[in-house]
Amino acid sequence: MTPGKKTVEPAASRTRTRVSGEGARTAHRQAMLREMLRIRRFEERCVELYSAGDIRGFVHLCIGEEAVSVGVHQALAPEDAVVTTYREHGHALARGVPAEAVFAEMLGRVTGCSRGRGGSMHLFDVSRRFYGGHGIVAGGLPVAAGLALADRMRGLERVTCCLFGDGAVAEGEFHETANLAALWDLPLLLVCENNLYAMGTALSREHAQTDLAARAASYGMAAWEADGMDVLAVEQAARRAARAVRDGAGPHFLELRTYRFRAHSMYDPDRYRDKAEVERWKQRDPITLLATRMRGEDGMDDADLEALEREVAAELDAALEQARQGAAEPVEDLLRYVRTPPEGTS
Amino acid sequence: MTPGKKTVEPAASRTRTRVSGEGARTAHRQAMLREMLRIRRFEERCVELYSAGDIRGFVHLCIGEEAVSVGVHQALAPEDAVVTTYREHGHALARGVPAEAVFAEMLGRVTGCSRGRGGSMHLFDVSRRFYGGHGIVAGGLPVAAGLALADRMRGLERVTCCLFGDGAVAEGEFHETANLAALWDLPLLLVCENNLYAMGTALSREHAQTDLAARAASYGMAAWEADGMDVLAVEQAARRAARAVRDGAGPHFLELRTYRFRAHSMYDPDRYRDKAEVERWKQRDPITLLATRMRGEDGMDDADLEALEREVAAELDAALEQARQGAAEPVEDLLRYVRTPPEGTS
Amino acid sequence: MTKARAAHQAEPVTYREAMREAMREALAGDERVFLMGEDVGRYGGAFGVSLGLVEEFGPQRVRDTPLSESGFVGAGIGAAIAGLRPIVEVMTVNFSLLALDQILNNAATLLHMSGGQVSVPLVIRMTTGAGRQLAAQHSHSLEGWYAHIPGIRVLAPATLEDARYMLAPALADPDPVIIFEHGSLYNLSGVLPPDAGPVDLDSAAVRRPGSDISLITSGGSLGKTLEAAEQLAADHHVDAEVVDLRTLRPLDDATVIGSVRRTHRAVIVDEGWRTGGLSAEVAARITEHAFYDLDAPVERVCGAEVPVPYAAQLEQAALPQVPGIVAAARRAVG
Amino acid sequence: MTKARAAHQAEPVTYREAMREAMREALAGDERVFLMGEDVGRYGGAFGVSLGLVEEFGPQRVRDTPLSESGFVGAGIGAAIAGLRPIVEVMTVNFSLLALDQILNNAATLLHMSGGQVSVPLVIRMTTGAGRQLAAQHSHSLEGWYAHIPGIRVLAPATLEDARYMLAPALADPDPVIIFEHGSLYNLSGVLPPDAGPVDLDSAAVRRPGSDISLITSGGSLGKTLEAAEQLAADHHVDAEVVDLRTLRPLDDATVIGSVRRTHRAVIVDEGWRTGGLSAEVAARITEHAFYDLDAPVERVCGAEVPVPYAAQLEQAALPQVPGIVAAARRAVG
Ligand SMILES: Cc1ncc(C[n+]2csc(CCOP(=O)(O)OP(=O)(O)O)c2C)c(N)n1
Ligand SMILES: Cc1ncc(C[n+]2csc(CCOP(=O)(O)OP(=O)(O)O)c2C)c(N)n1
Ligand SMILES: [Mg+2]
Ligand SMILES: [Mg+2]
Repeated sequence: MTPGKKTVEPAASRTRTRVSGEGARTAHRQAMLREMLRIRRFEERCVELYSAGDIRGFVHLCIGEEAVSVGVHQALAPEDAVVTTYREHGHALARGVPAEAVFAEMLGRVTGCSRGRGGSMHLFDVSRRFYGGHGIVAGGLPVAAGLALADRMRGLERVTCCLFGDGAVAEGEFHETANLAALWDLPLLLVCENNLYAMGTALSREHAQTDLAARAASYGMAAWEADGMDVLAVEQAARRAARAVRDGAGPHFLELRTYRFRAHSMYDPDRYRDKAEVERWKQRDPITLLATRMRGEDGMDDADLEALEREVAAELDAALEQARQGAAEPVEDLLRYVRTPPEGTS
Repeated sequence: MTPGKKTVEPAASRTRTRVSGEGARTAHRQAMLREMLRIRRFEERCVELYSAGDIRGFVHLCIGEEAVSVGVHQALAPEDAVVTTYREHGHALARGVPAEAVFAEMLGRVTGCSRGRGGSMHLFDVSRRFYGGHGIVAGGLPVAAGLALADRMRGLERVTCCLFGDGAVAEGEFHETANLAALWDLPLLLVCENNLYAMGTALSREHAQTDLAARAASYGMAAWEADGMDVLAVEQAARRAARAVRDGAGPHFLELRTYRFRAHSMYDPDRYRDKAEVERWKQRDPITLLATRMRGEDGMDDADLEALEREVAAELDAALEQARQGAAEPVEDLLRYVRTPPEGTS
Repeated sequence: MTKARAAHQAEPVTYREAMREAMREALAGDERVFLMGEDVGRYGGAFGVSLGLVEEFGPQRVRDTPLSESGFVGAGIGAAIAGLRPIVEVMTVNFSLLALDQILNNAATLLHMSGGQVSVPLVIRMTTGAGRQLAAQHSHSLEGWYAHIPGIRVLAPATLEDARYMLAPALADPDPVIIFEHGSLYNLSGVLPPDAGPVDLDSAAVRRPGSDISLITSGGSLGKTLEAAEQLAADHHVDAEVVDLRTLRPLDDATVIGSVRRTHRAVIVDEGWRTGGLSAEVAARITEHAFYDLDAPVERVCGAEVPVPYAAQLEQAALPQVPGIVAAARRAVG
Repeated sequence: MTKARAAHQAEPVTYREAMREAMREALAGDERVFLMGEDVGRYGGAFGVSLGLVEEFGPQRVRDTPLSESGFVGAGIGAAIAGLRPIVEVMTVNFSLLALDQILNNAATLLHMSGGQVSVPLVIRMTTGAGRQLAAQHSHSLEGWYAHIPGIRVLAPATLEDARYMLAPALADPDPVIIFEHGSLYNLSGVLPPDAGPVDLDSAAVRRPGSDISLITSGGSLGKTLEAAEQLAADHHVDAEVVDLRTLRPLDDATVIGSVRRTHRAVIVDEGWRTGGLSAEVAARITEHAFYDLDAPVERVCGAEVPVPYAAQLEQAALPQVPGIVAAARRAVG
């Protein structure tokens, strides 16, 4: 099978490759497998860079949750918008933000996707309608509702996809946004990345009603759950929901049950999770799940996998190398972008 | 039938008069009728005082909603706590805050229940565990949860009753409080006084899901609706809910559908409601409803009603007269109560 | 009514009508503009400012919201990012705390945090101030807090002309602007100057020229300050200059410092609580930039440090009043 | 470990441990005290301050909350009104905006608005400050905003001793107290003086006596300021006095003004944004009370007016640094 240059393009662009026939199915699955691998390996390098002191601040990994990023982004078109959290490396990469720009951002370089001003938690790429990268839990939700409101008022058939965690659902801003979205019929796709913990707080100690899809449904919006470890299930659920949103059926809520294999952030000693629980979930590693399936159904073999790993490694080597070349922004420019400079100046 | 001195005592104290036998039933209904009349006439005087310029600021009347105040307070004992909104004259009176102290508060006198510092929106009487009088919509909800949490932690079998409007349910603080209460099993009675409007905004333009009891139930708490114009229905629903809360069954939510016969506040020209709608609701005046019933079932006649009116008028005349005697607080005391003075000073 | 027509009419208008006219002009002139907030539509605005606009522009563009300050302010931010020009009315500053996270961490921050990619051309309007016996929770003056936030422009129209002509330049600003309307000004009435046009949002205004002392104020305190200036002239032969800051962020140092350099004395009048209020910043800047020109310490006449009480005499005692301004000015010149 | 034992041990403790010890002492000594906040229990606190406390005191008294800042801060207010003594941890000041309505309109206001009936003996702890490359939304210094609120006491422990001994008097205060812990201080380590005891919450502290100039600061900036003072002495023969405000509200004017009266010069060092920050109030008070004693304008060294950027060099440039403090002091004495 061919590596397919396509796989390094924005996930968004791939959504238009219609999945028809076995070859196409295999290529599509391979693209998703490759993207999940790419995210996994990208974040493993982030760990190294962090340990080496090249990346600082808060860094939140999505290792174990790659099926959410990759599956959901299959359903999004380039004209759609994405709003997410500080745990967004995977979403940014799946959306097509170049790995180099994300590495550079975390290294604090001017070539970073936020010019080094945002860091790991605040990745932005407006050219891809990737609107961050929000550090205040649930803070991105009302903003996403506003992006959707603008499309609604202008009659544009676009989807705004807002991703957030299970913890965010407890914040008042979730409630206000869910009500506004349902009340105003906004083209908003709410995706709850339920990894069962908000930092050290387990789902059952965050929420009286732990069926989050049921909670969302109570606002009068369509809401359902999918297996967040199975990228095919995520893709199917996301495509179905996104299509409905695009067709004007109003906001939809997806609860994707997943699990983070690593600690909450680099600072977190992870004392609150039972190691056996973590191990159990690792048995459902989204990459292994898809790979195993493809071995059975798509005739994928070790060689193919190694090839994928090699391509991903090559891309990331080059991206990191490039990122390291990026310049640091001169401190003279500290005050740039606080306000937009008046016309004619800069 | 005897006017019954009892009826001017705190509603709370009346809750212990067991309702048994016809005479008792009649006396109890008469007490509630009298209390509703008392609230109605009290607020009618507020209108006069406002027009005369003796009361200023925002004044929100509950005329039309008296069955909520009187019915709910039947279920509360003196050791219970009450937290409410700026539309609280009725709740304060039903709780037993003397009419004189409420008049005096609105007249800005030092003899007011908040020493004239709060005015109409901020009635307090800690001796009756009446904790205000909150002007920020939904702002009282988390505080009520905290009062209930304290009882829960100390194992006290008391109820904290928090009253709020339909508009408050849209605020994030409602959501956070509902989840905390259900998650922590707090002895909290949430009473939504649903008068179908938040200022000029109709229920269907505030909420995607207008069945507020259903919304509350989605947090995993017991929730039901009752006719907020029928004081007997309100009393029954409130007693049932309060008993359950007191017995440790966790938070309960009551939606009481009612209607305000007057504008939102003295400032409101009430342009947004169809006069016919208002007239329809006036056909269900809670005072007329109970009076009619008592004529049929309790042999009440015009003379009884006139007697009640006379007693109420006499009480309010005396209360207002007394309130007018109250002194204005000297401006030298402006900074008192900003912080508690150190021991030994004042 | 268009600006042209405004220029020709001579009937008096109120501050409320001037602000409404500014919004009507914006809604009529730019389809990207819409108004959103609690009761801005059918109710006509809590203070009647948007009365009639929903009938004229429809419920899509004059949009009633549920009680969800954080939700609809955040939605305004998103709509602005998407290219619309929302005017979000937060009924009063007292309720804006519920939306402060959105204003500080999103509206004011996204442009910089995204390295210049995400602009937020949002206008937020709110009523502010005390004086109507609304008690502690409805009488805040928190302009100083908003003026502390980098990335935001803060306006305080204190005159009919500013109420009428500050909105257009605010909407033309590519970044967030907050407009504070003091509740006591809505019934202010007068005739708009025929030649009036868009206000320069970078400059303070000298409302009364004078040579003996600079009285620096803004918003709801301008009237009291002008009255104090007249009393100082009539009763104490003190010729006071009155400076209306108008734009609370960024502050127009040139006008303020220039005035103090000429008068050598200054009194700042601010309804907000004294400690840590806007008055402190203005006082600090004056002593930083005009230290050697000052003949007396800068005086501040501010709100008393107390939750504003309901009772009339207590509320009046808690707010800046003309006699207090006159006394402070006399201390400074004396 | 009781205070007595603390007094006898000589091993060094960290600021984190000192704060934890203060909480343990409070929890052990008063059954009305409980700790509530996001991840204060099983996680041990986002910065490890409450590590081990849930094991010792149980999940009722060391209570993990959902992400609901307004909800659990409001619940803390209610529990305090009911007679308990809650310590509510808002993980960081950055998230406290979501609870600001509860803090301002309820905690700070209820006592006065109820005519003295409703006391709120609540202690709120939060981490504050920048310097760890956490970027704009996680690097705020908003102590100045809280210090603007009548009815609240605001503390900024900058030393091990204050971390260890400010909590007890804060809990003894019948009214709300907010404690700001600068994130850069948690690993500060040293030996607690054996004679240490409850801190007087009304007084600032002179951390380094000096005669040429007063350097006034607090919290996370104390270390840099002391360092600057040493450089001024070593390299420029300037003997600087360093005043740690410690209590940001109410400000201890006597100590601050007294120092400036002696030195005739002042520099204020504050990590917060300059415009409208706490630095402005301190500067304004100095010129109000010591105008005729000042030999130079009061200098302010503050955070740059920008959302704090992630990149190391930009973040460092955005915060007060030793060279900037030294330069300001030399301008003042020069
Ligand atoms: C309003 C707010 N409160 C607290 C925090 C600190 N915090 C950062 S992430 C987090 C947990 C969020 O959990 P969840 O929403 O489930 O997302 P996850 O990290 O699991 O992906 C917390 C408490 C924050 N960033 N914002
Ligand atoms: C947070 C907040 N937003 C807005 C207001 C202004 N306001 C006061 S009452 C009200 C309507 C509340 O409606 P509802 O909760 O149904 O109570 P009702 O007045 O109908 O009894 C509004 C918008 C406020 N006081 N607080
Ligand atoms: Mg989670
Ligand atoms: Mg209502």
